Formats: sequence, structure tokens, C-alpha cells
Amino acid sequence: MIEFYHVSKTYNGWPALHDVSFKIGKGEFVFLTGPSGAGKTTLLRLIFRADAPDKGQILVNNRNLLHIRESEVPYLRRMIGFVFQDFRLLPKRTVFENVALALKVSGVPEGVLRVRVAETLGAVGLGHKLDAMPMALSAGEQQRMCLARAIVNDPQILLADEPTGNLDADLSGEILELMKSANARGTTVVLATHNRELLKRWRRRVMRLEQGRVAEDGCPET
Amino acid sequence: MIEFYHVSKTYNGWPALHDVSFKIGKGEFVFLTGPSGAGKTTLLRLIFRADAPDKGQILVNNRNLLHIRESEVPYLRRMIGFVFQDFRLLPKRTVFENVALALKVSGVPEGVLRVRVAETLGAVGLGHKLDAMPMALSAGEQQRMCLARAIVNDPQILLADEPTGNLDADLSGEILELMKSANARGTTVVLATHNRELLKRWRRRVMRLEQGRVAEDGCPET
Amino acid sequence: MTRLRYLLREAVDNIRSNRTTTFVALATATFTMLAMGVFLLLYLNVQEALGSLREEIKVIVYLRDAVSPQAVSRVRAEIGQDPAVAGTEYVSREQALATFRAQFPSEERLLSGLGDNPFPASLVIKVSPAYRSSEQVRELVQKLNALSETEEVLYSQDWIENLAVALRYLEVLGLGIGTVLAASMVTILANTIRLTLHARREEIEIMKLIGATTAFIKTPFVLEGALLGGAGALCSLFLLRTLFGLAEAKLALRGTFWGIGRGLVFLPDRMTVAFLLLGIMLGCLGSVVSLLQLRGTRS
Amino acid sequence: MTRLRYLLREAVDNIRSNRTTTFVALATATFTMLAMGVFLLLYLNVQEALGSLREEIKVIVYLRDAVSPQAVSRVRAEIGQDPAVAGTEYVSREQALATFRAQFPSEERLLSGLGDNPFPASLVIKVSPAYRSSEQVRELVQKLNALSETEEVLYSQDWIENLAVALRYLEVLGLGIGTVLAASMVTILANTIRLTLHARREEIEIMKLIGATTAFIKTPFVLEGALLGGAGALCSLFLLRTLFGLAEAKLALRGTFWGIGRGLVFLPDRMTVAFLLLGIMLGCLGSVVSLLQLRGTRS
Ligand SMILES: Nc1ncnc2c1ncn2[C@@H]1O[C@H](COP(=O)(O)OP(=O)(O)OP(=O)(O)O)[C@@H](O)[C@H]1O
Ligand SMILES: Nc1ncnc2c1ncn2[C@@H]1O[C@H](COP(=O)(O)OP(=O)(O)OP(=O)(O)O)[C@@H](O)[C@H]1O
Ligand SMILES: [Mg+2]
Ligand SMILES: [Mg+2]
Repeated sequence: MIEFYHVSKTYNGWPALHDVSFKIGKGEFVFLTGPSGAGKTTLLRLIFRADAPDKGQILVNNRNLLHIRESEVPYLRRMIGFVFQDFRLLPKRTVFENVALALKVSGVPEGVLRVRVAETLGAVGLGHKLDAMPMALSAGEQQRMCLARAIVNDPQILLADEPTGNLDADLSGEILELMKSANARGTTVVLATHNRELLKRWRRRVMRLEQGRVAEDGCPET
Repeated sequence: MIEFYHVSKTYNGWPALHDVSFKIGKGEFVFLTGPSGAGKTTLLRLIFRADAPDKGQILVNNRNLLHIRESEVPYLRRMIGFVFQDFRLLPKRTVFENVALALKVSGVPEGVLRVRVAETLGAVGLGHKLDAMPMALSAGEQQRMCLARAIVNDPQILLADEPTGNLDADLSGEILELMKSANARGTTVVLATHNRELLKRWRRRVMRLEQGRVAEDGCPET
Repeated sequence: MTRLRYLLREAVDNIRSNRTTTFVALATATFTMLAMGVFLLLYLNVQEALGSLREEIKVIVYLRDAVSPQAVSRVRAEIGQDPAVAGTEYVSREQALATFRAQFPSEERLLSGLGDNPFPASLVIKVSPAYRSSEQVRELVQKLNALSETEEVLYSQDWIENLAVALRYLEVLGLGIGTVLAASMVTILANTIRLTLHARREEIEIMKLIGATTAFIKTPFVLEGALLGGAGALCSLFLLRTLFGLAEAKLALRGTFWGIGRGLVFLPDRMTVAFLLLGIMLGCLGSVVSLLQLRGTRS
Repeated sequence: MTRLRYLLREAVDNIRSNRTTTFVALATATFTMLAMGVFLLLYLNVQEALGSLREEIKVIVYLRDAVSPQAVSRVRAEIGQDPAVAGTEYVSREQALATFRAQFPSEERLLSGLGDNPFPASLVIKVSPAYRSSEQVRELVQKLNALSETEEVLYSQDWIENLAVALRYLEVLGLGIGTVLAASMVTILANTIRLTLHARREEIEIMKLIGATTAFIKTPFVLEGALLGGAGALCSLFLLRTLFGLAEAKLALRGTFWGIGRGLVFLPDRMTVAFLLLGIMLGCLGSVVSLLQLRGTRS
């Protein structure tokens, strides 16, 4: 599903990723971890084609991102749900509208949209805040809204960048459950996190970055 | 230093804080905890006078915030360092300038300012990124920059709202050390966090909010 | 269809949810187009006034004393066939005398000393609009001079040439000011929309990240621009009409003067429509121009 | 001092770091003030032209045939003392005849039939600028009529009244259009700055949270507004001067006409300075107006 071949990315001379290669199969669940500034966000952004690599090839769903046309990028992105580390929500739209937008852009009819959005927001525990404005939410609530937006259109790939940074252990667990069930429905999940409790809670493949390189990759021994 | 008397705050009929009373003495170190949406951010914002309570009295440094004049608010705020949960950084200024601004507003001369800012950024591990733009920082780096901005003018009170949300355990520990040392120099610290590891790491007074009420207040038994 | 409806609703929503910004853009569009409209009106009215002066271009043919009334009719018919001639008027010797008397009462004494009427009969010729340039008038005069009945041809050479110069001045001036104003308007409108866009840059970036196509993002803005431009044009037309009414009422209190007093002209219907379309077009253009900058945005 | 320097540097930094927005604001200011300037020039020049027409106001006193040259000098001196009179010119009977001959060559025949010169001598009186209203002229005419040497007084009643009406038209028009343009400019400038501010709303909020005083936050914006307004006025003056030069060169190719041809006038120095100050003031005003909205901001 996701394949990196010798990918490097440099920001103004600062190597954010260096010669990174890996494969993530369809339906896999991968934890991406590593210290602050290791390149986790950069890696996720490359999959999403929010940035282009300096070197190397990236294949997503068997398509080489290097050769994809600019006009096709929106369709690639609709296939991927992304929980941004910095939320990226529309401050002037209600919670409902924020989440609904992810369906609107792909032309889902109004009726279906209403039901799906309400369901998804209910699942992340925001069923009672549909008409609130994002700025009126606590940070944790915003984070959950972002998750709802990412999974509402049942994407093939879910990229989550520190989706539990503002959540306590109980809520983090619930969020992880949501991701698990998405994964169970066939979604490939890449979850970037510092939260060691999460890693302990569910033993799955862990990819650890360090200074832009893959330092460790595999399932931790129990 | 900080005193709340029967403070309530309602947002559009939603009670974010309800009849909260407590005292925090000068030089104390308090963990503020509780589930997402419990009212932690709201409480800190009230101390900072970013919002006014609906009911009750708040005293900071023996001054009643209800009776403080609008023109005095900037001086109150200079006395308080705040690490915002949503960072609040100036995207068009360099890291150095962002931190320096906190000194500039109180008229610190250029020479002193340069040294202090460089020192503080070094202390949070960003000595090599002085001239970077905030948007070019990883989330954890941004968070540390915000901490630097909050402590650069050696405030009497430090309010930190989830300052380790994007940091791994090691860095979180370092950040906590920075706060400890600020506390050792006499700064009163209120640290809102979900991170149970932090609470375990340093046994100090813990105030737990739940649905806008103080559910627990005191030093956990070892 | 649903899609179009969505995009249009999006544009209206945009306008609604950014009321202040929209109001600002609208006010800007209105005022710029108002300035434009005021100038247009001014131009039209001055042209109208000068045009009415143009009708004063006359060529007078003094006829020999010996010419018989039949000959006069023949000459009139002959002259009337020339395409340069819009009409002829016969002034008899008696009429000429009466006119002179009325115009120069102080010269009364002079005339009373004369036994016979010294004035010749004349034909006053109106020149057709298309032939009012000084060369064409000169040609006409040559033809008239060649007639055997003609004693002398008089025409206001200076006047014709001055009028031509005046109209050319007006055109240069109109063109210059028109260009300056149009440039101002496009710049100002485009800039307003650009700033509006700047304020929504983040929103646009997020839409891109969510997987919205460029058309999906841009169309509402273009529609919004068109709506704003059209609304601005409409508002300015309304204001213009109001100001025009006031000016007319004010001027109605005074007498006629230089042909201005005989009624100001408002924009003709076709121009009003053109003005509206211009507003819509400029609105679209402003949006499109400002949307160009989106290409540069990261992600 | 250091503080002021800081604030000024902050304003300049603001301008630098927001190049596009600044450029936009500057272009807007320039173009709006340019429109204003073009109009001002137009107004000045039309007024100038009409003013020169005003000098044509003349009153002619026809003298009795019996008046001796000494009496003429006495009357001239007497009339010359009236404050309404700017100057007198004596036209003898012979001069009057010569003038008539030159003006009406076709009436040559008429004159040749006369033995004696039928024209009276006259005094042509120039009216001083302050006395050119129709009532004042009428008063002067009454006084002149009362003189024993006067046979008749002629003056261009219509002309004087028409001119007065024309000047009043021009004033109404100038005031109307001036108001519209000034309103446009203030609106557009204020709006531009408002949008700039809107784009920096977050920055301002953060500064407040850091403990910046209101003055600290606002002063750079006001200075920025002043700098922009001043720069805009300067640019538009420059453009105006260029356009004016072009227009002058274009018009120099044609002859004189209606007093326009004798040279266009540019803004006098004092007005140029006033124009610059206006730009600075409007810039400040725009900033101040837009800063008012900051009060509403949360926190
Ligand atoms: N747009 C950018 N321009 C310049 N440098 C950048 C940019 N984005 C990231 N970097 C740098 O690249 C490195 C990797 O950043 P990245 O955001 O991928 O880290 P991360 O692993 O997500 O860290 P965190 O856990 O703190 O979010 C960092 O040192 C950062 O400063
Ligand atoms: N400006 C606001 N308008 C309306 N409601 C608000 C506003 N700010 C906060 N709230 C609501 O008040 C409640 C408390 O919010 P607060 O941000 O204090 O929670 P928190 O404890 O900081 O949560 P988290 O750990 O997720 O940051 C939440 O339910 C939130 O939706
Ligand atoms: Mg990151
Ligand atoms: Mg919070």
C-alpha cells in the first residue's frame, strides 16, 4: 500500500529524512515513533503528497507519487484520512460542517452525508457538540473532531499524527479503539505518537525514526 | 498567589467551571489534571484574565481581577508566563524574534535581550534553531519555543497548558526539569497535563478537575 | 446541477459568514464604480453639450440682388441634394434688415440714413452631422461659391475649427481619465479580493488537504467576485441615479445655459446594462487575478 | 527615544515583512489619490478657463457726439475712481468705424453709401474681478447712465449672468464629485488597512496575550498607515505630474482655444503640500478607524 525507496528530504540544508526505505502492506497497522524532530510528520506529509521528496521514490496504492499529475492529487488525498498534528480545522464552520466538508468535496449527497457525519462524531464522543464552533472546543475535543474528519469517508489509508497528544489515558484508549476498528474494516493505519502507553496497549509493528533515519522497524517482542 | 472563590464560568449554557475554590501559595508547584473538556484551559485563562468569570472572585498576587482596570491587564500578563495549548506563535517571525517579543513589550534593552533569549532557547534545546521560522519547526520544537517564550522574562507565575503533548517521555522529563528549576527560583507553577508519567515523576500537589468541579486536591500519597 | 447549486450556495455562504469583509468589498466596488459612473456621466453630458453647439455650424450664401424667386427655389433644390447639406433656410432682404435692426439697436440711426435696404438675400445652410469637419465644410463652401447665383459665401471657419479642437481635447481627456479610473478600479477590486483571499488562505489550504479539487475551491470565489461586482455596480447605479436626480433638481432652478440647461442626460439603457456587466466582469477578473497567487501556496 | 525608534522600526518591519499586502495598500492609496488629483486638476483648470472668460466682461459707454476731448479725460478719471472699474479704454469715432469695417466686411457696401461717420465715440470699461456679479454690474451701469456725457450704456447682460450660473454649476459639481471621491478614498483606504489588520488579527491577539500595551500594538499600525498614505500621495503626485506633462505636450500641438490653450495649470505648491498632508492624514485615519474594531476582540 505504501512503499518508500531511498527517500530523502532536506529543509534548507537540514536533513529531515535520510535514505528511508520501507513497505507497509494493505490493512497493516503501524506505529511511527521517535523523538521530537525525528521526521515523523515529514514522513506522513510525503505519503500525503503535501511535500515532494528530494530523492527517492514513493508508491502509494501502486502509484508512483513522482509521476502523479497535479490534478490527480485531490483524488489521492480523498483516499487518505489525515489527522493533523496542528489540527487544521476551519474556525468559522461548526463541528458538523468541518467534518461534512470531507464528504462534500467528493460529492456525497446531502442525506447520506448527514447520517454519516452524525454517526462518526458520535463515535468520537462529540455527538452533543455538532453545532459548536471549533474554537469553543477544548483541545482534546478538537483533536477528536479531526479524527472524525479523517475517518468519516472510510479512507483506504489513515495517517494520524499524534492524535492523542491532548487526551488523557482513557480517551487515548478509546481513540485507539476507533483506529483499531477502522483497521479491522481494512484501512491501513499509520499512527505517529510519543505515547509509550499506546505502544504497550496494542502490540503491533513499530517503526522508530531517529534523526531522519529508520532506527528500528518490527513488532516488539512481548 | 492565586486564589479562587466560588468561581463559575459558563459558555453558551455549557458549564465549563462550576463553583471552583482553591488557593495556590507563592512558590508552589501544582499539577492540574482531569479528562478532556474538564475545564483546565478555562481555569488557566481566568487566571490570565483572557476571560472573566460569570460568578465568584479571583485574586492574583493579592489583586482582585474583577477590579483591575483594562489598562493594567498588560502588566498583569507580563508577570505571568503562559504556555498555550495551541502554541500561539507568530508565524512570520523567527524563533528568536518570537521569544524576544516577550521581553520587548516590557522595554528590555537590546543587549540584555539578546543574551537572555539565546540562553533560554538553549535551555529548551533549540539553540541551533534561533533563526528558523516557527512553521519550519516540528510540533515538539514549537512547544519548546513556547515554553522559552513563557519563561524568558522570569515571570512570578508560570501557567503551562499541556506543554508536553507533542513530546516523548525523555523530552517531557527535560521540560519538567526546566519548570522545576524555575520553581526553585521562586516561580509559582501551574501545570495542566494528561500525562500520568509526569505526575508520577514528581510528587507534588495535584488538582483534578472533573466536569468543571474540583474533584480532588492534594498531594498524592506515595 | 446539485454541484452547481452547492457551489453557488457556498459563494452566498461565504458572503454571509464574512459579513464585514463582504461589506468592505462591496463598499469598495460601489465607490470605485461610482467614481467611474460620475466621470462617465460628466463625459456624456459635456459631449452632449458640445454636440448641441455643433448644430450651430452654418454656412450662409449671400445671393446676388438680381436672382429671381424661381431661381432661388431651383438653387435651394440643387443645394439640398448635396449629402453635406442637412437643410436650407431662405432669408429675404427684408428679413435680413429686420434681423440686423433687432441685433444692433444702437445702429438704428445708421440705417435710418439709408433710403434703400442694403442687405442681400441669403440662404442659411445647415451642415449634416457627418460633414462637420473643417475640411469638409471648406469643400462645401467651394461648391457653393461656384454657383452663378452666389455673390459671397460666409461661414464660421474659426468656430468649426475650435469645436473640432475642443472635441479632440475632450476625447483625449476622456480617454486619459477613463484609463486612470479603470486601472484604479481593477487594481482596487483585485486587491480587495486578494486581501479577502489572504484572510481565507488557511481555509483554502485546508480544503486542499481534505482533497478538494481546484475548481471546487476556486469556483465559489469567482462567483462571489461576480456577485460582489454586480452588486457593487447596481449600488453605484442607484447612487448615481440619486445624485443625478439631485443635480437635476438643483439645476432646474436656474435658467438654460449653453445647452446644458436643456436637460442633463443620464446613462442610456444600453450603457446601464454595459455598466452592470462591467461590474460583474471586473468582479470575476479580480477573483481570477487574485486566485492566480494560490498556485504558489505550499501543499 | 529608544521606544519611539523601536516603534518606527516596527512599522518599517511590518511594511517589509508584508511586502505584497503593503504593495497592495500602496497601489490602492496611489490610485485613489490619483483619481482625486486628476479631478482636482480638472477643476482647477476649468475654473481657470472660466476665470479667463470672466475678464471679457465689459461695459461700453457711448458718448454724446458733442463731448470734447477734455471732457472725455475728465469722465475717464471720474469713472476710474469707482472701485468697480478696473480700467477704461477710449475708442474714438474713427476707431469704431475701422473696427466695424474689419468685423463686417460684407456690410462694406452699406457704409460706402454714407458720407459721414455714423459711429459714436465710446469708453470701454473693464470691470474689477470683485464686482463681476450681475447686480453689481447693473449698479455700475446705472451710475454710468447718470453721467451727463453718456448717450447710452451697453453691456453683455446675458453673458454676465450665464457666467455666474456656469461658475455656480461648476462649484456644485465640484463639491458633489469632490465629496463622492473623498468618501470613496476614505472608505477604500480604511478598508484596505482593515483587511491588512484582519490578516494580522492573530498576531495582534498574541501580542496582547504576551502583555503588550495597546499603545505598543497600535502605534506601529498608525505609523504604517501614515507612511503608506504619504507614500501613496507622493506616488500619485508623481504620476499626476507625468500625466500632466503628457497632456500638456499633446495640447501644445494644437492652437489656443477658449483660454485653455494658453497653458494648463498644475497644482500650486501649497496645494501639493496639502495633498501630501491629506495622504498622510487619511492613512492615519484609516489605521485609527480600523483599529477601533480591535476593542471587540476577545482577550
Ligand atoms: N517546512 C519546514 N521547513 C524547514 N524545516 C522543517 C520543515 N518541516 C520540518 N522541518 C524540520 O525537519 C525536522 C523534522 O520535522 P518533523 O516535523 O518531521 O518532526 P517530528 O518527528 O514530527 O517531530 P514532533 O514529534 O516534534 O512533531 C525538524 O528538525 C524540523 O525543524
Ligand atoms: N470559548 C468557548 N466557547 C464555548 N465553549 C467553550 C469555550 N472554551 C471552552 N469551552 C467548553 O468548555 C469546556 C471546558 O473546556 P476546556 O478547554 O477548559 O477543557 P480542558 O480541560 O482544557 O480540555 P483539554 O484537556 O481537552 O484541553 C469544554 O466542554 C469546551 O467545549
Ligand atoms: Mg510532528
Ligand atoms: Mg485544554
